[in-house]
Amino acid sequence: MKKRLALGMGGLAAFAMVASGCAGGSTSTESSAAAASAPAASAAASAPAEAPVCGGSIAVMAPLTGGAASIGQEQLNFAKLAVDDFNAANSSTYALVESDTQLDAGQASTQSTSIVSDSAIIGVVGPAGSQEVSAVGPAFSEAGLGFVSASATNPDLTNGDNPTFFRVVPTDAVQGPTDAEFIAGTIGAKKVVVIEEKTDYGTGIAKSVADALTAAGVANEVIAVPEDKKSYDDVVSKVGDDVDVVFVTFQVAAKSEQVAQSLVKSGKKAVVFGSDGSFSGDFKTGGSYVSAFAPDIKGIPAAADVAQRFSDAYGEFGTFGPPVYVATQSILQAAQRACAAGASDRAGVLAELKNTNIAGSILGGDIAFDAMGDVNGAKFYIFKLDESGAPQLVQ
Amino acid sequence: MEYFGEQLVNGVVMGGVYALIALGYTLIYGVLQFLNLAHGELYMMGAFFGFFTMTALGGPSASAVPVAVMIGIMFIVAMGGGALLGVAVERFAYRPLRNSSRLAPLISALGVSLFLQNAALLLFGARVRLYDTGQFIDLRSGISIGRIRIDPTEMMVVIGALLLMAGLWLMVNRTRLGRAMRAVAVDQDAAVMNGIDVDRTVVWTFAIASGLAGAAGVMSGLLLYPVDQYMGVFAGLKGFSAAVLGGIGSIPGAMLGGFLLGITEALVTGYLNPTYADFIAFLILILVLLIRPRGILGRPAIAKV
Amino acid sequence: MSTTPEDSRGIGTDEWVAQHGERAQRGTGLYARIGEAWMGLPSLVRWGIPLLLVVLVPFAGSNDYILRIGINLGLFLLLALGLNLVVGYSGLLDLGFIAFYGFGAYAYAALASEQFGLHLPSLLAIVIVVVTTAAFGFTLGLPSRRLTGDYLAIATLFFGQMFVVLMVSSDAVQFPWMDEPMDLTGGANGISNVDQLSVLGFTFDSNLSYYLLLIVLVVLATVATKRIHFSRHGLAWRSLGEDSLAAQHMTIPTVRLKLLAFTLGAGIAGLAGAIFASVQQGVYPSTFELPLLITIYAAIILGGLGSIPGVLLGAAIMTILPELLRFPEYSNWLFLVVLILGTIMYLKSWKLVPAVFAGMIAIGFIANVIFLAIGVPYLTTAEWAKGPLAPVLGSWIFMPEERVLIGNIAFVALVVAVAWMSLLTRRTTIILLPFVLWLAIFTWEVRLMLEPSITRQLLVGALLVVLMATRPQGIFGKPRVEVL
Amino acid sequence: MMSGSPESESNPTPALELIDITKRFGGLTSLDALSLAVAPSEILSVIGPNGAGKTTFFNVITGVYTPDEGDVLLFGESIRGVDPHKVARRGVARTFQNVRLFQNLTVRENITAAMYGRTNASLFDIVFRTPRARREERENEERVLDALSFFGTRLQGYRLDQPAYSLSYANRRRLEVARAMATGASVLLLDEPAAGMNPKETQEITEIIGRLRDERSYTIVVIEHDMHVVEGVSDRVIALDHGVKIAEGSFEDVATHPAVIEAYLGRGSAARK
Repeated sequence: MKKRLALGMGGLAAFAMVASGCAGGSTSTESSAAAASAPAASAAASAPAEAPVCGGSIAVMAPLTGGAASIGQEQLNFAKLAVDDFNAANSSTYALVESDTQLDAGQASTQSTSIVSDSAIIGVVGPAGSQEVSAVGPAFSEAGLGFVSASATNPDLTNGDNPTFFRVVPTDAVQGPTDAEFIAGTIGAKKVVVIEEKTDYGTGIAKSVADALTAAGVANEVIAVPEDKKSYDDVVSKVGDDVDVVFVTFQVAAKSEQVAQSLVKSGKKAVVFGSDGSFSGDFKTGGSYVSAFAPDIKGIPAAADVAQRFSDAYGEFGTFGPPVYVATQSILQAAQRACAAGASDRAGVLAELKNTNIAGSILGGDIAFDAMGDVNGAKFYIFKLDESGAPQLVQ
Repeated sequence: MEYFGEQLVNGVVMGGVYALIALGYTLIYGVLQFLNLAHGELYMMGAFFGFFTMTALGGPSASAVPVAVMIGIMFIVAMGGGALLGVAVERFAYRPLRNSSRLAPLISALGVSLFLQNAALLLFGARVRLYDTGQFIDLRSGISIGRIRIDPTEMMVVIGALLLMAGLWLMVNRTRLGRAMRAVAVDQDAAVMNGIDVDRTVVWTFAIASGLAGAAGVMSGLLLYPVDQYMGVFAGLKGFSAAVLGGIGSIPGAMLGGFLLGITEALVTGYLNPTYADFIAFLILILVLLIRPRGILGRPAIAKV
Repeated sequence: MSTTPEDSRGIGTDEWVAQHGERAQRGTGLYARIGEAWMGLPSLVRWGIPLLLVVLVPFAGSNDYILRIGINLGLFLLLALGLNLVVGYSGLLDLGFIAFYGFGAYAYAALASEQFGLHLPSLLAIVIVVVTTAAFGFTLGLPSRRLTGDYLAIATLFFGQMFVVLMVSSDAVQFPWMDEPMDLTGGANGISNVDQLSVLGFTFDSNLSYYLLLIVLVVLATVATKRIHFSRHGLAWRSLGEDSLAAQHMTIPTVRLKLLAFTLGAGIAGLAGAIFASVQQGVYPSTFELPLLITIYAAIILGGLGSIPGVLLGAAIMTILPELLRFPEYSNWLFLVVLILGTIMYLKSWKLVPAVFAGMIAIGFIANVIFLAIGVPYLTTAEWAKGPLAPVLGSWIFMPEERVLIGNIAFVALVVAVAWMSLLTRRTTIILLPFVLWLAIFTWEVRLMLEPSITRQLLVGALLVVLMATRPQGIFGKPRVEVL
Repeated sequence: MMSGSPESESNPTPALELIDITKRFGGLTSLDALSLAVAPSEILSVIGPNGAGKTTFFNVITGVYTPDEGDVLLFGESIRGVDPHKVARRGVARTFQNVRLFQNLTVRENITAAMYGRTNASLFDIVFRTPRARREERENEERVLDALSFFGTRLQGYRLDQPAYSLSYANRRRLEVARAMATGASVLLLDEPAAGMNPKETQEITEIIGRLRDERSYTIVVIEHDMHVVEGVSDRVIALDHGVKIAEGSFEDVATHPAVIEAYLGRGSAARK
């Protein structure tokens, strides 16, 4: 009896091992979803001359679950697409490693040590939030690991504290004045209400817009709302009849739509002006404005193909995804150049990241970083939504 | 004064949604003395069920059936789906724990929440969905008194919440099932001895409470538009607060608590600062609990020495 | 005085009944025998072996990640031990506990960063933090004089929520005596560049130093808790948790002890918070929200409320498991092992086990043939499977081209099947088992593998439910009786 | 071995004295101007039909309720409105009608917990195991065994480390008495100590109550429905009805008092008429 027991146990353990081994194998071929194929990476790192195929792991730090999952999943999918495209074009073997932070700096900080400890990882896309960037900064700079965020816009992040940090999107210091100037000039608003969502994204942009409006002599009032607020009717009731523009700083475009609908419903004349977080198909009330750090990517020839393939594979997307495609590209290209130069370790990739030059990116222009890690020639575009909700470039 | 009226209406409407969620908490607590912390997730699921029903019927703009029928079907599907899910959760996560310590079902409920949120994420994708009520209901119609406007969805929420509460009250106080529920609430063992099938009663309690959560999900979708996987967390907290404020276990209490909470929030938002709305709402709750430890309409506990 | 109690003892039925619980607990089989052998060791050895292993971790080929998990675990253990005083002993359901952790972290950050330009010496800062957090805990404990049970839980939960709201929104507080609004907490951006601990000239600037510091603190806290457990205070706390009215009549000042529990628990949480702020060199409001509270409660309840080894084990599970599940290769393992072990434990028969698994394997091949026959488009083995078993695996698991859609259907079917199975008799369940097992593995490969992050959360959720259902008293918890 | 009636003893200060105690709940008067005195080492039994106010009487003494009027004196000092734990420290311990043990604590722990008021080790002493803490620990251990020795071997040996919920009903009642003794009190209030016991156990608890007075000089107030117990232990009996003392005296006097018979049976027979 005991013998049978032992045999049975042994057999099952063997089955479990084999099955999980195979299953494990099955993931690593999925270049997108899968874990890094570490041996390949280290082989590429140690002997680039014999191994013409370049590869390595790139970590994606994003809120893949939790309240901001809609942002994180979109970002992850764009990163997957970028890696697939790049591998197909260069017959390389780059792979993604998912790192779910739930937009929590504490988790991001722990995950940064995990990423640093995985020597196969040569670059990081993300993290998404500004406070997360502050939290992971020390670990990544100590490890000399380059990280490129596609959505952290707090201007303070590129003050020199985080020497390995780059971002492909302009900061709040660019967006705020651009939007304020348009509101004051082109729209000619006399009175503005700024709805500041209490997140690191919303707080930064609201402050920068409010300051710029004040400087331009436009009367403005900031109303701060918590991130988990569900109904905006009570906030809209606070908006006076003489207010021309309601500037909103939500991360989720649907909330801007809520505010816009509520304004329409209560018959107020104010129009909604959304910051770049609102640039998505969900925000579609005609007559509203929205700013974005890129011309609508569906209208850019270089991007139309990417946008189409993304939609086919993953459905609709908003504003936080496309920059991740570019951020991932910047790391991939840096890694590829480093690999060609025979230095495809972290230091090599970091050095090459500084030389990033993506001509004709899907965001419309060329992407290159300045000495502090900010994107060069950052510029904001402003759209007006037509009656069908489609954005029309107005500046 | 008009501004006050406007904010009052905002508060009452949001209060209706809270009240509906609170009813579910209160019903389950009343019968089982147990906080079903996964209730918010059933509300979220209800909102999704309603959304997908709407899409299946041709979407917000090109519905295959008249709008009223479409909304009716949405409610039926969401309530039915919510009820089934609630029953499954009870069977699976709570029934094995019915006689164990009070903390065990709490953790189980948190496990259920986590599972349902992420199942929704897996199945429906992460994208926020919009009900787009404006496409099929003219939000500018409805009643207006001076500057105060009440649009059709707002009327529907408040009237619907009141009707459901009245129905629930009648059910608990006037039907056989209601009697069974009250018996189980007082003493499960004694209920068994009097020929009441406790399991069946509990299943019905969960079905009804979860059906209400489903209805609340559709209502909040129609009223607020966006629907996502995590909407249940905060809504659940609010509904639960409302139930406690009114006196958990009391049906009119849940209603009163919901409206009070909604009005408090709207008034704090309107006259002070929206960021402090939750802070002040919670402060009021704690004060109410300190003065009336069982909520406004809750019966005081009988301490037997 | 003719009948002494000894004489009236009667037959030993009373004794038999009384021993029943002990016998039932003792259990049989390999697991129980190992347990007994372990408990037979001297306590110094029992506690010493794990401690030695833990101390050796950093010197045995470890890395910063493992150390960081160790640090998180250490902080968690401190929190769990603190919370155990309040919930496990005194039975006070304090759902605002995380606020103390957050308060400690923010207080330390305020005292040792550029936020207010203060850079107090670490020891001084920590003393201030612990004392103020303890005072805060005392204040929060005051309602416990009036509120009990669920109502206390609710009131404290609201306190916890208020704390987060306050931290997020206090970045522009207008004091009447100041011209400009003042930034107290950094708002949503939190406070970064917090000073690291520095005691007697030694600066804690590496994960290793914090790891060792936390080992020391956790050992101290564990020893203290163990001593308190059987002491007059421990007993008084535990009796008021059992029946606070009876405790009062037994000379126990319940109000004072409740407040003491709140105060001490908060002080410990404050200390943990300060260390956390220093490890992370920053504090951010999003850390102190509901998920952390849930995890801590799951830890102390999972292990067994009021049991010290239980608290330690529960915290370890809740810290390490979710991290392990981040790696697809580990979660793969875990999934299969749990599935197989679970099946074996359910079947409890060595005849049925091979039959069920053989059935499962057969169903896979049959399903494959059926899918092929009805012409569902599929991915070739080369596209997804690797390793020596790839050809076999490829014909056992059908990988449809529409992985997401078919995987979603399989997921729903799996959940429905498991729920439905729980309603059936054992016999029917066993007949259905091979099919459900195959469906589980199919769903895993086809759909869940695509979304490791979501799968991780799904598994944690499912695991909490399953663990509570199979062992409601927790892993090391003794069966308890509750008086309502 | 009955001791003399309290009046014959020359102790001027009663152990426990109630002066005109009135306690109302809303419109209901639970105790109505109740006065009584218990001499040291006396056993007083309180009888009366359900709802007569017996348990309220205990609750007023132990500080659960503050009386609306009147005063409670313990050895001449007022304990009116004093918190229950302080009353217990000053020497009044009780048992409960529906046994309220610390169910998940062991027998030993149940008793040790009740010694909280007699010990002084601070948390500091405990955590650092100072000599004081060790000494107290040893003393506690002795006291536990001492209190339990009163009940023979029933609660000793392996039972010491069993949780209270696993004990038989009679043993739980015994443990509750032992726990009350462990507080160091000199006055014990026993609320239906024989409820739910079989005749043999009832006999035994009757003897134990007698021994508590004789061997340890406890002053004891017993609420009891079982007339065998009342007859067996009481030095004096009082009967309550609707919060009013309707009879007082020896067991025979009270048992045959017309008002008492009416309180127990009268209304019943009147209703039958």
